[in-house]
Amino acid sequence: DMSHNRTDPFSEPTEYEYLKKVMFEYMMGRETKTMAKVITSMLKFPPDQAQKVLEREDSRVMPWLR
Amino acid sequence: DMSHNRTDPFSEPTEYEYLKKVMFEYMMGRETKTMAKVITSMLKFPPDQAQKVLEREDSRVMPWLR
Amino acid sequence: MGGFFSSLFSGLFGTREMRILILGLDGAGKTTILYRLQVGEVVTTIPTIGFNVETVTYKNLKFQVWDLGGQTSIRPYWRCYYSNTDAVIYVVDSSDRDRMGISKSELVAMLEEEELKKAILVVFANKQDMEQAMTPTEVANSLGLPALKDRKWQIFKTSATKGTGLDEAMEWLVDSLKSRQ
Amino acid sequence: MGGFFSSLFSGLFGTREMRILILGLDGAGKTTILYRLQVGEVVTTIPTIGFNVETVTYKNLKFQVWDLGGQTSIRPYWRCYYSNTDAVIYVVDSSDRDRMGISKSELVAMLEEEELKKAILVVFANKQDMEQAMTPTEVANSLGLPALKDRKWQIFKTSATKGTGLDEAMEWLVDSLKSRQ
Ligand SMILES: Nc1nc2c(ncn2[C@@H]2O[C@H](COP(=O)(O)OP(=O)(O)OP(=O)(O)O)[C@@H](O)[C@H]2O)c(=O)[nH]1
Ligand SMILES: Nc1nc2c(ncn2[C@@H]2O[C@H](COP(=O)(O)OP(=O)(O)OP(=O)(O)O)[C@@H](O)[C@H]2O)c(=O)[nH]1
Ligand SMILES: [Mg+2]
Ligand SMILES: [Mg+2]
Repeated sequence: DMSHNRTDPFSEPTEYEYLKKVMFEYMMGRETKTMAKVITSMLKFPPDQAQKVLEREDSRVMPWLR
Repeated sequence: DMSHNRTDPFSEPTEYEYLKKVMFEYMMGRETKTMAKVITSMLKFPPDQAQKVLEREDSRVMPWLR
Repeated sequence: MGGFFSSLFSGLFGTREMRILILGLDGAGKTTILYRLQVGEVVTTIPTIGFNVETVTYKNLKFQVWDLGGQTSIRPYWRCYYSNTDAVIYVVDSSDRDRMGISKSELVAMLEEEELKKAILVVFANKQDMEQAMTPTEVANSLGLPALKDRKWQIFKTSATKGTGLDEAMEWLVDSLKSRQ
Repeated sequence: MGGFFSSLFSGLFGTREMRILILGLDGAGKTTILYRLQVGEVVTTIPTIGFNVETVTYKNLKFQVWDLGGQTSIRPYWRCYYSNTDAVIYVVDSSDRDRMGISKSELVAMLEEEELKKAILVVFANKQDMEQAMTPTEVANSLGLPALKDRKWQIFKTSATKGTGLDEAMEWLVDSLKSRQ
């Protein structure tokens, strides 16, 4: 039984379905900042990577302010 | 033991690490078309959703040709 | 002059959609409530794995309303949606006495979040049509609402399926949001 | 006139980076080869979970070289990278006799893909420095290369760690890519 020492958050099908839903929305460009937060926390991105991703989201929401 | 009827592709840590790596690159805007192919197949997106995502990638690679 | 600028301002910014989250345990009635508010009808729901987001117009105010799935394993991700939230509708199944404690812990954890510090809280003591339903006062006490500090809140008894109590609750919410601005 | 336009063309399009994939089973030496080609040195590698992608310049040609992880569970995703590929460097651990059959199946499956129909194939019979290494001819036969149809291919004996055979192989690849254009 490998499920005990698994490091991923998919201990049950619900989380997997949830990730798929959120990924789809993200990839379709909808509410990307919020979706990015969900994805980086579901996939347990290391803090520095999560920060890079979220900073990039900020910059793409309002490119005209840069 | 839930691992037998799991529907997700994370039967081992390698796939989980791989998904994280690919997601990070995608979210940082690198080689997004290729990364989108990997993500939609790892997460087993339904064909219609995968197609929508990949069409969207095509349109963002060369917006000036639209 | 002030009048000119302030109306320019409300013209530019006053129409900003309010952001509202509907939270609560699985099966509390969140999705039923969202569509009651949006289309005025009872829709058939399935457990929400993910979220529904709809634009709801109420008394000339536009709301972007997020209904998040409430199952245990996906509750930890509620916090990803908190940023810029104006109000939280917290839905409780008033007949689910066994899980009132869990509902309270989730509520308490939520209210501790910095991003929700200024959010208005409306609790829907839902499923009032059920015989074993707790009264709004009982629900409020079980959730520890009377002890809340620095929080504008109110509780309403509702039945999403019968459609009772929702108007009253939304009216209070709209007034609170308007008076806050 | 033709000269003018053709040089304009090569100016605009001739500098397109060639896309090359390095594929093969885990531990074959793909990552070692990538960095040998790019920086001319043997780097310490760990199993690749994901990919490495580097720009390699060889004889004035620019290559975008993708080195994909070869472990069993992530091999199914190689195909996501096939589009627009000009050449595949297929790396074999010549001393790994037990897995030569698996290496062949993966190669065969890969060559069946429509997107790789026009891709040039270079096989690196790697780890030739090892005593028990199979000869390039043995490797070629084990992989079924002689039976390939409609495919420009060649096999070279290499040792990525010693740095032998790589130049010869790359020279053949560059010539093949140039003559193909
Ligand atoms: N009797 C009664 N049933 C209700 C009421 N509101 C909702 N329900 C029913 O409760 C069940 C769950 O409702 P949902 O709206 O799907 O619950 P939810 O909060 O969205 O649940 P999750 O999506 O899993 O978080 C459904 O069968 C609804 O018809 C109510 O006021 N009274
Ligand atoms: N003796 C010998 N060892 C080699 C040679 N090429 C690579 N190796 C060693 O083989 C091991 C695996 O090499 P890698 O380059 O990491 O293998 P890979 O194909 O990238 O493996 P994955 O990333 O798991 O797909 C390392 O210890 C290398 O130093 C070679 O030509 N001879
Ligand atoms: Mg729901
Ligand atoms: Mg490698």
